[in-house]
Amino acid sequence: MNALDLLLLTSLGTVLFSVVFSASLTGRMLLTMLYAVQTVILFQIDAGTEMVSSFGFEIFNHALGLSFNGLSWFFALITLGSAFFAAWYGLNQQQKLLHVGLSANVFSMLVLLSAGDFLSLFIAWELVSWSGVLLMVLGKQESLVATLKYITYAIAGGMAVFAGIILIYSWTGSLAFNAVTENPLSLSQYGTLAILLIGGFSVKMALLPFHLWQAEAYALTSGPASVFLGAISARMGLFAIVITMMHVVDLKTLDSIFLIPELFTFRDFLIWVAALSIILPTYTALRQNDARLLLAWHGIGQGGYMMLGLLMYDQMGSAGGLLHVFNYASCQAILFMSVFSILHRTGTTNLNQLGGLVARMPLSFLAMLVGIIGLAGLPPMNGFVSKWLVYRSLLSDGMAIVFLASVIGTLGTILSVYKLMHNSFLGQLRVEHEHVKEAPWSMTVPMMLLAIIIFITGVMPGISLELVANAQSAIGLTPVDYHLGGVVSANSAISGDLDMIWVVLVLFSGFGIAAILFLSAGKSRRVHQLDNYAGGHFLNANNQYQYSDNFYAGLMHIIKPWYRYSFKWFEGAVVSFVNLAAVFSRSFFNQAHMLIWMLVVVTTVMAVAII
Amino acid sequence: MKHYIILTVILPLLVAFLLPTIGRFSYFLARALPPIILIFSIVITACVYNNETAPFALHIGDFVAPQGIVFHVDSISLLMALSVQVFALFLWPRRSFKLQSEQIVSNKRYSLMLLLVASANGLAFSGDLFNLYVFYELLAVATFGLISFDTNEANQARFAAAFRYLVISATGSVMALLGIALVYFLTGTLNFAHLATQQANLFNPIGLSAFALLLVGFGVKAELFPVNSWVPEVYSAASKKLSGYLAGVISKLAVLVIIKALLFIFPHSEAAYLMLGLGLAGLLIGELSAMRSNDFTRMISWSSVAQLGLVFIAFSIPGQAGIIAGLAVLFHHMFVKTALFLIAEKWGGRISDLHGQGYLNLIMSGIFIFVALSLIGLPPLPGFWSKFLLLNGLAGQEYYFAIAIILITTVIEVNYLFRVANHLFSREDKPVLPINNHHWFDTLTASLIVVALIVAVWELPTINDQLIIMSDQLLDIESYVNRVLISTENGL
Amino acid sequence: MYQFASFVFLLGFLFLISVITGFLPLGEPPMLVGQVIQNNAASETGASNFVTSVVLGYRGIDTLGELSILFAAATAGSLVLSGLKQKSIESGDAGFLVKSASELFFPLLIVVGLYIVLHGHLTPGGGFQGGVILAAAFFLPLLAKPSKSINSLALGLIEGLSGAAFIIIGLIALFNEGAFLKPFFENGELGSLISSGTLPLLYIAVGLKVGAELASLLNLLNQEEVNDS
Amino acid sequence: MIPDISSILFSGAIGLLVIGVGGLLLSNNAYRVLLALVIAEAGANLMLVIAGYRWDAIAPILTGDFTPQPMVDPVPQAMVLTAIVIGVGVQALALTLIIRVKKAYGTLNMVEIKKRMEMDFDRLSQEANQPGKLEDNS
Repeated sequence: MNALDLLLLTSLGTVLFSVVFSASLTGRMLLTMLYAVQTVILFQIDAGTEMVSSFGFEIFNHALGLSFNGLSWFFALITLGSAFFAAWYGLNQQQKLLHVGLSANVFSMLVLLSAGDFLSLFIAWELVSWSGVLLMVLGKQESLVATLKYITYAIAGGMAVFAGIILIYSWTGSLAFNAVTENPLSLSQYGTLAILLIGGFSVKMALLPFHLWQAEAYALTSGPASVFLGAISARMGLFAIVITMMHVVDLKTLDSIFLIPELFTFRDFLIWVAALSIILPTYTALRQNDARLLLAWHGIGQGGYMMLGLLMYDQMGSAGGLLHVFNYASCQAILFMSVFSILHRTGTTNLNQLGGLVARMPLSFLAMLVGIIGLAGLPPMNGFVSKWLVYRSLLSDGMAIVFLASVIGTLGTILSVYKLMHNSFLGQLRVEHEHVKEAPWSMTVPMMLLAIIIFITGVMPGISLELVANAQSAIGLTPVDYHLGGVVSANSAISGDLDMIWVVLVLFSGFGIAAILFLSAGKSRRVHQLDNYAGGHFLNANNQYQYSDNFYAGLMHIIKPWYRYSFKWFEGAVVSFVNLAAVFSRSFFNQAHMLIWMLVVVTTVMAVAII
Repeated sequence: MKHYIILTVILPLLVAFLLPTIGRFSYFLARALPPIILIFSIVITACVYNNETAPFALHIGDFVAPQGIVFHVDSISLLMALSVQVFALFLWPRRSFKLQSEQIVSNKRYSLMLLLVASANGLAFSGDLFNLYVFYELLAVATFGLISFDTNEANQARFAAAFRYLVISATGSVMALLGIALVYFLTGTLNFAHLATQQANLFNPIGLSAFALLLVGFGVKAELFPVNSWVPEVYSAASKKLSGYLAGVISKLAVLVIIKALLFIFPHSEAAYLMLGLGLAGLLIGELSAMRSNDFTRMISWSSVAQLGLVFIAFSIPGQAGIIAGLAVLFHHMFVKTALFLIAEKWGGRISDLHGQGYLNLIMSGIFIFVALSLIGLPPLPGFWSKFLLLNGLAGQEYYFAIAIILITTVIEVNYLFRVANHLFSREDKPVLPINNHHWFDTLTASLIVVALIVAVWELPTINDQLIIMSDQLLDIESYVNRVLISTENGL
Repeated sequence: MYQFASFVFLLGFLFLISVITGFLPLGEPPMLVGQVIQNNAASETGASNFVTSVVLGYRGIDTLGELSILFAAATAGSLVLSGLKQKSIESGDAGFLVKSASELFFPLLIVVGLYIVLHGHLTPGGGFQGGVILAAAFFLPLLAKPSKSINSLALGLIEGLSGAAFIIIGLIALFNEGAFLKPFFENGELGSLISSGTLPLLYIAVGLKVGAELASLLNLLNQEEVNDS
Repeated sequence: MIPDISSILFSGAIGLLVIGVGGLLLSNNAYRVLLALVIAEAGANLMLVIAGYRWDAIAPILTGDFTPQPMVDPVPQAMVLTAIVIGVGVQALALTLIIRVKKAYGTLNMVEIKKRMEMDFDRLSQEANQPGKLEDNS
């Protein structure tokens, strides 16, 4: 019975506990504490070494085992942290399924993270996919529709993974993680496995052709569920891709599989997929008018950065990619919390029907401010560090075009989070929201805690970089050279050290000067929020001067020709094709005479036999 | 003890013959007798199963093997017979009638059910091609009669469905008879063990043609691809429990007949390819049709077509891997499909009518979701392991095309099964239809199936061992031949 | 299109099955089982008609299955037709010729039928053939007088009891001799009426069963025909 | 040219079979379908019985002084006996079903029957879950 066993058992116990006790407030409080307890147990596991669980069973001559290393540890910490904050945030939620689903998700994710061979990886993968359903169905009818779409996509991905694992087994005769490394395969076999496994896992990650399901599925459900799903759920795909790259096809192999001879390798393809996954969903997010959907579309775009960083597979890039998982999870969680506290108080997240809530919900505003700075990747929040690492790696690898693409993506992020901020908290307050109160403590306290975490890990990224370095060494990379304030570039040819403490000091001295200037001018006067005038006219509260409909009209006009719903079209084409095939197969059962087919089979077999 | 296994075939026949007469004197006795007989047969089968004497050959009338008819009793046939009887007991028609004319009719139904059970047992045990044909026809005739029973006079479709089924089935029988004639032409025998010794005579175009004829002939009940167009009609028209019994259990016995034909008459790759192709076609056509279905019963009927396609694909894999995978898929489907049809007992109509039912009837919708998950193959439920064995076997033969089709159709399956779940837990603001709850016994049966599936997860190693034993027995043709042909000459 | 395809496949079927039959060894069957039966049947079953020894001895369980099929068909048929309302009968009797012929032939058919049943183990014929003739004997009066109908209760009784008799003879063999349907009693002298053990008894059961089943099937259809008019 | 016995026997069997199957495929009337089935079954039975045919052999019945002579194979004859009776049972049942179908739909046209049956299924499917449904028949 080591710490890993204890962790898994506690997690399973949490599931049982949630099934029985989540109806009462005390039960939900204890449940939140249980996630904290799991986190404490997690810290008993040494992230630097591999820990093998004593659980394991044998089935059809395959020994299934569970083990934990630095990478699992890193992801497990984010999972448990997200679950802790989500559960706290959801203390007032009566829906039992939410709490059961949350604990079931955590448990299945922990099993996935500790998978010790391909079969247990797949089993846990499917469990994660299906337990995700529990969290997605908590909204209105639309969430059910989104979930059906999700599960179709997820199972399609899962089946691709299944095929890949079956192929590994039939080619190598083993399901252990070292099966492929010990029995090298041919290049075409590597290519097949790469398509099946990376393709299958990237469905969860919502990389480009498979991204259409994610926004609705994550956003339209209940708040705490969205927080958890948005923060970590999709990243399980990233974890599995890392496992694939570690045990099946490493980047060197991917780089030797040419899709266009001598020009374009599989790795280039994946890099471009990641780059496009940054741009397209981000600009789709820009078009959303529902705050929840806007955030969820961002989640897809941010996944591109992580993928991009990992595909660099160097010290800095992979550190950036992994660190972004952590940073993004915290930012997305706080943003969803803020948006759902607006929903909790006003009953809507439609950006066209909000505005001016800053004075009514200042803590939520603060949380969102911290979140969007982090999400946009600006100092002093933690998002900056990871994006900086990814950029740094792209530049030092000489990938200028991809770098440009990711900068365009960041630009889109800044624009859209500004839209989010402006249309919800800034601008004119609507009359119906005049008496809105701040969200309850159970919601604001976790938001504030997360804001502190985002700021601290932004100023002192060394804290999170330590975890990243452990993860890196677990997957066989040289760990990033870090210190409390940032990183030291290993490659001294390009100077590129980062010390966030200095950056923040410079930044805050700038803020300080600005504040001095502002206060010394002393001309501000406090007025009531509904006391507005524009263009010399007094406005009463029923006149809207704030434009939030058709935000960024000019920009939209420019990018519209580039965005022709081509993926939606593709999805529709696949569905139509399947429907057409279904109509054909139905026509077989609609025949008045059915016997000819019997004769066809018999005759054909006889003919073949005689020939 | 050995010889008493034949009572599982004979006693239901005896009671079936006498039941209409008994029923005229005592309706109570007519209702009570069949379950008693079933329990008695279950006890006999279980005793033989436990006695470790299996496998053995039972020479009926003590006539020496190739001349007389042989019942070959091994683990697989005992298990099949056991499931036939147990499922019959649980799915037994239980409605009692007040009017005497209705009672007479319902007695006839009990009698037909007993004939169905007896013929299914015969199919499980018999080791003679023509004897199988006879039992198969008995099964068919009993089925036609059972389909035509319905107290709901509005359901006129049942006669048309039964007639169309009869035409397909009888044509199939003609084909099977032709196949038997060809086999007899070539070998002069119909005993499987004897045929196995004559395989050199059968390995030619005529042998393959005979196999194809037998395949389409016996494939009708096994829902094989080109002869399965009766499936949605009959299952929609018949009572849902009967449909569950036909789809879940009876179809498996026809599969067993085909497997015997494959192993003893034409164990060559051509036959396996034929089964693979037809199985794939059935899988595709079933899943695709189910996807567009608006009716719950029809949806699960098409899903059963697809699952039987999967069974054929599995058995087409040569060697032990194929037999193990096939048996796993077969037994899994037996449980799952029966549970689904039990659910359809009350929810058999339009799927859109089910909206919101899940909140009213949490147990049944929970059972539905669990069973659907197992059917799809969510690990670690048994459905996953059966699929795992199947895909492993296919990968071993490099049938990558088949793997791709199986996985793609799984996605379709998820889509339509969870469309139902979405309707069950729909949050639309429509009034929920006041559908009656399922009868407590149906709920109990479905719950028992769920329990059995869960226990199967714990007992996977045991099941795996049993599957290996069964496949060993099935594949060990040499000792089969010895048991059937030689042992009696020495022993008696 | 459909008809064209049907023709093409029919022609193909015709051609291919002709080719296949061309390979078949007609007239020289392998006689693996048949020869053994010819050598042993007389001593093992005591019947001089080998077809009978196969039908009731070697393949007795086939015959039981077949009886069950007839029973099932009759039962299923009555189930199918059970929902129909019984109308009053309007059609009149048949003409003079049919009526008097039926009266004339009824005893003759009974005698012939019984003879064929009883001599099943010695001559061509047996329970099936005799049973059909018996059924025809009972059906003739129906042809003559469609308004009449056979007593279905008695038919059901004969159906049930004769089928049960077959099984019970088999069961007695199971409990006494250790194998179901194993012939017991002495084989007797080959070729005499009282010989070949239980086979004649079985054949009587089969004859009654077949006769009763066919009669009840015809009865069923007859009632229907009357109702239909 | 006088055709030999084998081609006569075979063409009889094959002819019946093909005529029967052709009727099954092409006739649109339920009763004719049944008749075609009878014909096809006769063809298959004939095929089975000539599987035991033997040149210059007698029927498998010991007569006279019971001296062994070449006899035809008795097994196919016994099987055909069984198969014929089975066929009779199935055909009788089919007739009763045809009567009921005719009563229900007023037609014996296979296409029409299929169409009416599908309409019935749609109706049943709609009624199945509606309130006031008849008691189930299980």
